[in-house]
Amino acid sequence: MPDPLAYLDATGAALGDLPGFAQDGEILRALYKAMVRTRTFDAKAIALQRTGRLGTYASSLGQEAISVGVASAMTEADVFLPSFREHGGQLWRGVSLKELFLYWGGDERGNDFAKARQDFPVCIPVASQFPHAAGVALAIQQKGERGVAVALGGDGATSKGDFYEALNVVGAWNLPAVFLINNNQWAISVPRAEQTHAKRLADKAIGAGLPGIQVDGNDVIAVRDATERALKRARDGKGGTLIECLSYRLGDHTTADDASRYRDDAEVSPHWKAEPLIRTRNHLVAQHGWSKDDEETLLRSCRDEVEAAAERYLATVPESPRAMFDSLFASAPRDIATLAEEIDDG
Amino acid sequence: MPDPLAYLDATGAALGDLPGFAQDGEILRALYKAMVRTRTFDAKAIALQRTGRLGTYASSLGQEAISVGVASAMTEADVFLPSFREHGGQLWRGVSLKELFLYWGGDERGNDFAKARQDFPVCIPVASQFPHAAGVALAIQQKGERGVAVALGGDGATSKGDFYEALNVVGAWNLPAVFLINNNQWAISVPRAEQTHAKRLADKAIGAGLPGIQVDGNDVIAVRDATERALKRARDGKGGTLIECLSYRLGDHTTADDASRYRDDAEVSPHWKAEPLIRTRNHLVAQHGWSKDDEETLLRSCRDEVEAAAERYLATVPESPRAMFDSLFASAPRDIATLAEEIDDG
Amino acid sequence: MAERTMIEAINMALGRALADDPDVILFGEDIGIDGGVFRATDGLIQRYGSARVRDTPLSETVIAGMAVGAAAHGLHPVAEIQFMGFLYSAIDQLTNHAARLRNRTRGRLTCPLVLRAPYGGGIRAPEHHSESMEAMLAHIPGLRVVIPGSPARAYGLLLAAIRDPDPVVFLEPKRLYRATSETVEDNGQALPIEQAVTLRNGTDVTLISWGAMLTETGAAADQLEAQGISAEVIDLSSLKPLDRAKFRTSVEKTGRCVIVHEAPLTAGLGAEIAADLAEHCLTSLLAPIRRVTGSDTVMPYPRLEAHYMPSTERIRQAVHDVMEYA
Amino acid sequence: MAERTMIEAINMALGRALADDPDVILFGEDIGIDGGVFRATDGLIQRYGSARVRDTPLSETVIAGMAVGAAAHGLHPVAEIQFMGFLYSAIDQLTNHAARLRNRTRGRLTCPLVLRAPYGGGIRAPEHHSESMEAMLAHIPGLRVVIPGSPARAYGLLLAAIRDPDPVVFLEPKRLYRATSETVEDNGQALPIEQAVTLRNGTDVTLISWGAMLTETGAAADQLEAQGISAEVIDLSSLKPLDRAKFRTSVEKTGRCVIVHEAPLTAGLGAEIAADLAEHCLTSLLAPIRRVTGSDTVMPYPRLEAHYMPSTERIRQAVHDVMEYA
Ligand SMILES: Cc1ncc(C[n+]2csc(CCOP(=O)(O)OP(=O)(O)O)c2C)c(N)n1
Ligand SMILES: Cc1ncc(C[n+]2csc(CCOP(=O)(O)OP(=O)(O)O)c2C)c(N)n1
Ligand SMILES: [Mg+2]
Ligand SMILES: [Mg+2]
Repeated sequence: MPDPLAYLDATGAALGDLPGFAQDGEILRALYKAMVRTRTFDAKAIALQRTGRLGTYASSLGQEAISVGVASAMTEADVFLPSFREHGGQLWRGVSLKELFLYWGGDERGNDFAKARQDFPVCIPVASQFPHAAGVALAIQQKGERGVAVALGGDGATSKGDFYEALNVVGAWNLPAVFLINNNQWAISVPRAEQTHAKRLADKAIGAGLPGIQVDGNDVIAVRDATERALKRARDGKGGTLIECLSYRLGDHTTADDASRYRDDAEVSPHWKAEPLIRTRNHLVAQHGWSKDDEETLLRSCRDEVEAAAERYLATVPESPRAMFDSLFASAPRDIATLAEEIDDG
Repeated sequence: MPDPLAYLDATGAALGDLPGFAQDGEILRALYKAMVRTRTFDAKAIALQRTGRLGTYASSLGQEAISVGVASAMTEADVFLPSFREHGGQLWRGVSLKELFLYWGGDERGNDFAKARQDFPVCIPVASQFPHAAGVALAIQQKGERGVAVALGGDGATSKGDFYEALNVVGAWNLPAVFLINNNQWAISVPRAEQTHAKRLADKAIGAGLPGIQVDGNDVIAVRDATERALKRARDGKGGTLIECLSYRLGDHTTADDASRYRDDAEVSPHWKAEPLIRTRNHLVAQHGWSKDDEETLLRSCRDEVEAAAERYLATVPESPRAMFDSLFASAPRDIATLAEEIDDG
Repeated sequence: MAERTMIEAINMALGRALADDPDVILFGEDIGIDGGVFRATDGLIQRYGSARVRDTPLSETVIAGMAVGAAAHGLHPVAEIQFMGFLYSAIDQLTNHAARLRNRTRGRLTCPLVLRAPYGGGIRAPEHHSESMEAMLAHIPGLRVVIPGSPARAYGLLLAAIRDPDPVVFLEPKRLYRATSETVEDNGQALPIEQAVTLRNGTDVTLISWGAMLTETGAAADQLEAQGISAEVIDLSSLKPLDRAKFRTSVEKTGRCVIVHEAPLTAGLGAEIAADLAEHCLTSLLAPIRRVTGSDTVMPYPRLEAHYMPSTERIRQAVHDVMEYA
Repeated sequence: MAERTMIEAINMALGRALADDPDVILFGEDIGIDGGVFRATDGLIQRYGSARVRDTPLSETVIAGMAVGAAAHGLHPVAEIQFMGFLYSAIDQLTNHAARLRNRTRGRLTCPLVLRAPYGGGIRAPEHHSESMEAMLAHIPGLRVVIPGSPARAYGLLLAAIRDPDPVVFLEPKRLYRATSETVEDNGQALPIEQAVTLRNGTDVTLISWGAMLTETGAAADQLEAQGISAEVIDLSSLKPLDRAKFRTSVEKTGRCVIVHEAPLTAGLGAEIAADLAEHCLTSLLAPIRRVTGSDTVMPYPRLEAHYMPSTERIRQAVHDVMEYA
């Protein structure tokens, strides 16, 4: 198998035998649809932010294959602990478009998922989700559940103590956890090469005694395949895995960022040829009769669905101020209660 | 060269050609004396603690070769950042026996070294000295000095985020720093195997893109040789190194610990055969005519020196209570000053 | 019924929690075969196994962060930080996650964890082993901070903390671990977690303290009584949330208040109590509110430690000052 | 002379420090070519090079710890934490090392570092980007904590912080970064680091605040003046150590005090000020000391953020309460 693990080249041509699931047109179409749906959401979110109707937003443009590939390999028993850039995975897991809009629109109700109730919300403090994943894995191990804790962070996250400490305890306690890195080559303005002198981010696993695997993060088949293997390994009691997914951040860091300050378009443009949607579409066209119609229908349905969700988001009435106290504790301490009343009185 | 790097076996027989310095009887005698001096201090410190005249103390019994080997490879331009178990290195660097007694006796003046004024005091919060070493190395690099920052911590320290973050920035910024691990196989009651699933602690360097070397930490020649190479590498602008020194904690964790609660004598006793002094002495006897007389003279002079230092320590009058404010800031803020007076008034 | 020291009471409560609730799990450094450096977990790994009583790697950040994840996924982790001086690396996980997981998910995910740590000085420990930074934690919205003042309260409050559906930092005054013992029944009964406790009733002055300083505070109250001054002594017990009603009522009665804590004065928790009284009980105040606290400096090494700590004498003097105030 | 916003003034002070002192070095996340996410370091890497203006890996613990080591070995590091919500991982290095290195070595090694961080809410930022936990830091013995209230004070106080021989945490009220501008001369003059500043003189009530809340506090003072109430407004500026003399004198004059801060009420720094006044100025108090603060809850996401923040209206109301008190 090629290293980094890859099944499709940038044009969508197979580099060799595909894993079983990838020979199934249904599954491939589902993966492609999920990535298109993610990108449609992404574009709408940016549009809403630009017009002052959404908060600061982190685009996943060009990295859709990672979290879609990861989530598509997971089962209901597993728990997803994403960073702030993995909308595709959240959507696949059942988080609704409206919930995502609410979260990025600055409404805590966006984290009260109707589905995927065990999944963690977006994690803003970089790398702090990895210790949580170790804890979830500990609970799973302790309760004898079938699940695996799956945490996803960025290349910058691999510099943070939280990441190493969590990886180390996953190894030391043989916990059912899979850590994945979305290596999009940038941590805001800091390029991968300046983040660490490690040859591969996957090598950070060695210090924890865990396998570290590198995959082409723009190849949704490779990401899903690697994740499936790692999940099986964890379920079989063989412990954790670190998977580095190589991709590229095509957009700004967030809507508050201006990447032109620190990188040239010249660096960016070639990566447009390697982004994950093209190769998947080409492969569907070549191998599974994906037609112009199919494509247009898909785009239209994603657009309609996203527009409708955005409308519902924009129509939601903000919570009452009291809400900022209601969920602070299971039952409000006297102390808090009185303060809450003071707020009410203006 | 053998891996882990070693020059003498447990009996003191050479495993092959010795490095240049180790063929010089003067140098070997100096290293041996430093280890004996350290062990003599160690015994006295424990005796003082047992009789209530010293605070909690961390013995370096059996690990003298590590910090003596490391310090003996260092120059004045280098900076030593030890944990709490590296008395031998501090003594070699010029910290006085009385200063060490004062520190462990609970008197801050023990950190106001008359010599080695750039060296850091003992670091109690595990692994927190590694970021300091990165900072010292940064200052050295920035000022174009010749020195290297040399930090020494335990096997347990390799589980702490501070260690990884510091190692990573040393790699990323190509800083002149050498990190060493005294792997004495125990972190209080936690054995090395439970601390991490990593094959070798030295492998933790890979995730930072640095060389990681394993040496026999009971072989003072090997420790010094490996440190010299790493220091040269750093001075030549080639960056940092991680060195894992394999040894064994023959004593309790500290005088507050009772190791019999968590490990059997059966495990400990074989390690007495491998401890560093025997092999060095044997080698001196065999190769450099070290006599019974030499040995007795050495023991006596160490004992006398340590006893005299202990007397001077016991004779020191504690500082005035005001001292707890005098060095808090360069110049006491009004706020503190008033509070200090209140203290005086009782 | 046997007399128990505080450390024995804590050990008993931990054992009881493990016995009662299969979801309770203990982890921390050296809490297993070693039984904890203060023996809080002595014998528990033998009784409940190494799956439920676990030695962690030396990683305070992951101890706290793992507790968050485990709590959110259905366990009731009781994690130990070996000394408060090493708890700082856990503050990020406590503040950014433990304290707000319920709130930010609007109740979907919760965080029923307990983080135990011995705190405070007075045992001639090495540097970094004598911290009392409880005020930093008491400022964090969404946390509970509890400090027991006696073996019996340690038993009941620790059980309450473990059963509480939200994160609790349980700080143990290590100077009291073996200082005294009292009858503690292993009856599985938790104490109310939000209540301050009136240790003795008085009419002239209210003394408010917590943890190990209750010793000097109580001693001062004894001496004052002998001198005809009747001091009411309150053990704050819950540092967050505060039982404001309890100490307001007391000061409204006595008109005088002296607050005693080991932590440094500036921005210590005594300030919150004094500020609360200055706002809500001003008219009842017959004298300025005095704070007798640790000095505004780094806890000194053992040789000077005693001069840092508030003494019975300083407490008594402060009471005399407020009594003589006019 | 050009008008400068606070962020421009900070940028100017950093440039000046780099120009004046070869030992000054800047590091942090995205402070180089990006110029910092708020542009505090805009243009500095171009002027002073990538050796003195460095992007760090994403490691707050090492940012703080490296600053300690560099400071001890002769540099004057000015490190940036990108947002206060990510400063918690630096607290261990700040408390256990930066704040005590001089003290524990009896002056042999010192720690002249500055840790800069934007803090506070009101800019509709994502969660964890709007913290005001200054009280946690103000409780740490051995630290200085400074918060500038205007562009000119930002310039002068930042220079003072950088030249100070001890560690200073310099918290920047990000809501003020571009809110106003004033004439700031790049004259290299530092301002006294331990002094509170009286922004306006008044006779009826003392309003004490700092950072961004000075905006609402000042607005309230204007409205009150129109209503015939004369408010003295003090910008605390130095949160540790405190300029106690300044606010005691003021309250002795006015007899009334309202403290305003964005941080949660409980154990906020307002408590220390109120406690100090309750002890030292009790007889001068004509009314209870009121604190108008952020709510004792987690800073809400943007949609509710405005309800968390103290409003001009709440401040004005509090002043009316204390004025009408009898
Ligand atoms: C602990 C912490 N420090 C700083 C930040 C500010 N910040 C947000 S995202 C980011 C860069 C993250 O880079 P990476 O981990 O590669 O993830 P990416 O944004 O590229 O997906 C930074 C510095 C943060 N959120 N958390
Ligand atoms: C951050 C931190 N956590 C916990 C402790 C308490 N403690 C002191 S030494 C020690 C074990 C250290 O083991 P290791 O790093 O192997 O060093 P050794 O004692 O074996 O030399 C622990 C847990 C500490 N000092 N610092
Ligand atoms: Mg990235
Ligand atoms: Mg060890």
